[in-house]
Amino acid sequence: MPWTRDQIAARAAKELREGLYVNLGIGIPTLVPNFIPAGMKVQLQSENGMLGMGPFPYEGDEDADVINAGKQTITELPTTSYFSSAESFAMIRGGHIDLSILGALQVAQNGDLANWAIPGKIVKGMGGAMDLVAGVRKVIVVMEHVSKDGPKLLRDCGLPLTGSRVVDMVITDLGVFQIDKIGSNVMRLVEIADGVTLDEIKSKTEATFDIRVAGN
Amino acid sequence: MPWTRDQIAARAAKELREGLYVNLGIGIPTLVPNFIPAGMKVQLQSENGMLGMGPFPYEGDEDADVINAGKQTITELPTTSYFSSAESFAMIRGGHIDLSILGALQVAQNGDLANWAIPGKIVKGMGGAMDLVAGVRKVIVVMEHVSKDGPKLLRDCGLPLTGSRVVDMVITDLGVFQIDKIGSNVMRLVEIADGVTLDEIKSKTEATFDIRVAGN
Amino acid sequence: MGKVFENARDAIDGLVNDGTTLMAGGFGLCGVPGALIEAVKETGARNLTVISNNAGVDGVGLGILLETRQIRKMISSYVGENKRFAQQYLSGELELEFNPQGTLAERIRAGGAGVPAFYTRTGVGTVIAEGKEVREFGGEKYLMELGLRADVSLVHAWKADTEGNLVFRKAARNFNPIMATAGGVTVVQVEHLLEPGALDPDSIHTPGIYVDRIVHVPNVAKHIEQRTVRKRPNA
Amino acid sequence: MGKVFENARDAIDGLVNDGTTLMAGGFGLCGVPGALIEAVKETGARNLTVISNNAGVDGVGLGILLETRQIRKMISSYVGENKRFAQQYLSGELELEFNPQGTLAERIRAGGAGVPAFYTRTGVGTVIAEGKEVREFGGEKYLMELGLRADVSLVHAWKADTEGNLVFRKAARNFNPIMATAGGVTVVQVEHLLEPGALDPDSIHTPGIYVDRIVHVPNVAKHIEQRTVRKRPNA
Repeated sequence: MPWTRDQIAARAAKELREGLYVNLGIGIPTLVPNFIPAGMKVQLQSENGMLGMGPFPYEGDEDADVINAGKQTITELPTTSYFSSAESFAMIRGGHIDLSILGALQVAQNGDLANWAIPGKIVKGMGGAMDLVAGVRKVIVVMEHVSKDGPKLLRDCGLPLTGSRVVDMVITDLGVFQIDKIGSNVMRLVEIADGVTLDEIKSKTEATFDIRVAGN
Repeated sequence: MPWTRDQIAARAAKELREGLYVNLGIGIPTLVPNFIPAGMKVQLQSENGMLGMGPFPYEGDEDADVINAGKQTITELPTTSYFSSAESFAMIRGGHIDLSILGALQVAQNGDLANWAIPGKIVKGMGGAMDLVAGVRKVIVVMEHVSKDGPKLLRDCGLPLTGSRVVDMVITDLGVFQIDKIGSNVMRLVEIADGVTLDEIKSKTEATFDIRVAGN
Repeated sequence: MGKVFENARDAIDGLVNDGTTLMAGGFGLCGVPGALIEAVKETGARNLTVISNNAGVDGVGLGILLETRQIRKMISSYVGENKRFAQQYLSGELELEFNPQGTLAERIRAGGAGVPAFYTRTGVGTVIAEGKEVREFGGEKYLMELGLRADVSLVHAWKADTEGNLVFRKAARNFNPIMATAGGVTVVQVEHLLEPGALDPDSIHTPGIYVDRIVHVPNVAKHIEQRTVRKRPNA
Repeated sequence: MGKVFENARDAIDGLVNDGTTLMAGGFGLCGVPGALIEAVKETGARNLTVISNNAGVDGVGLGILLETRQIRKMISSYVGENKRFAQQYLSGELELEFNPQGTLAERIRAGGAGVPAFYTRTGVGTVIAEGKEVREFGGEKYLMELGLRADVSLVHAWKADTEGNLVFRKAARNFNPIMATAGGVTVVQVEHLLEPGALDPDSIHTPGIYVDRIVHVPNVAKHIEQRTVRKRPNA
């Protein structure tokens, strides 16, 4: 059975380690903090200028000056610091964020990512997405394996790119793929969701991929 | 009679205006604050990361963490702010400092300045001098008109440059010169110290200069 | 003679004309200089170029200058929340230059710091690279991006002293301090106006040298775009 | 598991070897990470490259690594106050690269910010321009300068929490915050070590993300190079 959004987020959370600094995109990535193992300390960065993001505030405690990059009201933690947008992206561009988990429209087998411009819709802008994928040390995409338009794991992205050769790992409802950004132009399937068949993945994936599933 | 060091500093102080942000070099420039007209507010920047420099501390009040760019103990003012070296030179390079008053070994008639490397002595480094002359809006040199080696106002500087076409005005013990950094390659003598003759200035100046002294 | 002005209209007076380039601080509706934007509206100046991460929402923030059609061009990273924006853009009235958010921030920081150009990995291999110099350092490709300045910067701060030293509050800092450095004239609206000496000199975010005009706006309206909350546990 | 180490020796352990490139904060003797420099001396590592605005004075700050001849190359803006430095430089033992102070600061800031190169007016037409690209922007000439990083950055801070959030004191800030961003590993000696939550999140100069190791040095020796005073008026 394909993974649910929560299961995808839980699988992404397995990539977290004690002490990592992490930036989360909107959508499925915002579910990841629910699955951080108890006792593991992970600091969340918000690119509008905050390190150490806390959960949503209690009703009535909202502070208009404490928002995340999705413009949602959030809270401080004892570890929180604030800084300017220039300092925030110096942190991102300078390779200080360990991990970015974000959604995608398309991912190509060489790590190309498209996630900012939707065909047929007015373009709203890339926000900080291009900076994040270019600057963060490891980029994990979490997404549905296919869209209503078909496969999203492709040989080449047809949509405008967010970044070229930037994705390290893709977690979909069907399984987990690793990408060698600088080496081979082939993805590697390393995990299959329970009850999903390899044939189903093959039929729903345009990208070329090796198979190296543990136990296979 | 040639101006004393105090008189040179007093003449330089006449270039100050209410609200200016000023960086002062070591030597004669450090005397300039003694001649700021009463009631005029001028903010002094120190390139090691302080805006709003106060006077030397009272004996016993020295704070090793409150020093100026000459490594001298100084004091805070109510307007003081501190910042990093990068921010300090962003301020300087970005043209936010209105005026720099500094000493020189040589000044050429096109505004070239040499003030960091002394021939025959070991080179200690340029510190922030190159950044200051390249970034500050107006640069005034205060110095003795001649050294023991001869004229200091030259057609071309023989010593290693601090900056090319950077000096706007030179105040010496004999008079005041204006320099058109981007236009003509000729200085303009605009003021003569009381009792100094034009002939004396001519004999002690290698640079070509026009004369436009008020009252002449 | 001082930097403090009576009201936002006076603080803007003489600065904004047809064709002026403005920077406006804020991220979403957080830390937006709303009173100064209102004053810009009152000038009636047209054909403005506005550099701001976002474009407000309908009727709030820069949204009010879109309503009056005073903006000819926006330089932004994300303009999602504004219907009027979409209409004017599609009709060709409004020009739009997208910058990646970090590139926009660094261009502004560079503009204020006297750096005319710098290189960044952001945008290599994307539409953002079109027409830009690509250069390799250490075997990796980078784009050259130019410093960005404006005629006038509009800034929202939390606390200021009369010298113009500024402190921002929490995530309302965002683009405000860098824009303060990159305006030919920088105008600040501030929630709390204090005498010199009231701010800790170690905790000043923007030194007064960057600030030309200050107006005290004590009861500023703060808007929330996405009110997200959790239930308070029962006591 | 945490960032806090027992003493300076432990905090440096395993980081400094022959040929390591270090950054050391400080301006003159102000804000210098003296305890960490002592620990570097104890490693006995040689052929170090040290990036620091100054080189200390004889027997203080980086002066102690010159005494032991552990430094092969300095990248600095001003090294005036050190006799041993002069001797080793003249004898050819010590290599020296002068950078204008603002260029040095911006190179370090760029190194930490992922900017491989930038342009500056500083040094155009001087010896600093030799071998560097000169390029015109808006009719003015600029030099291209490269971002600068180090294997290890040594930083002195006033206050830290155990997460590594740092606050610097007065003019002891200087190069410390930018060097904290540009080290592969950043080690901080701090006068006051606090629990998370003790620092105002609006007043943190260096977010903890930049800090890898912290050592509490409560009674740090502070030196004054030029003790200048005025007479106290009679009461």
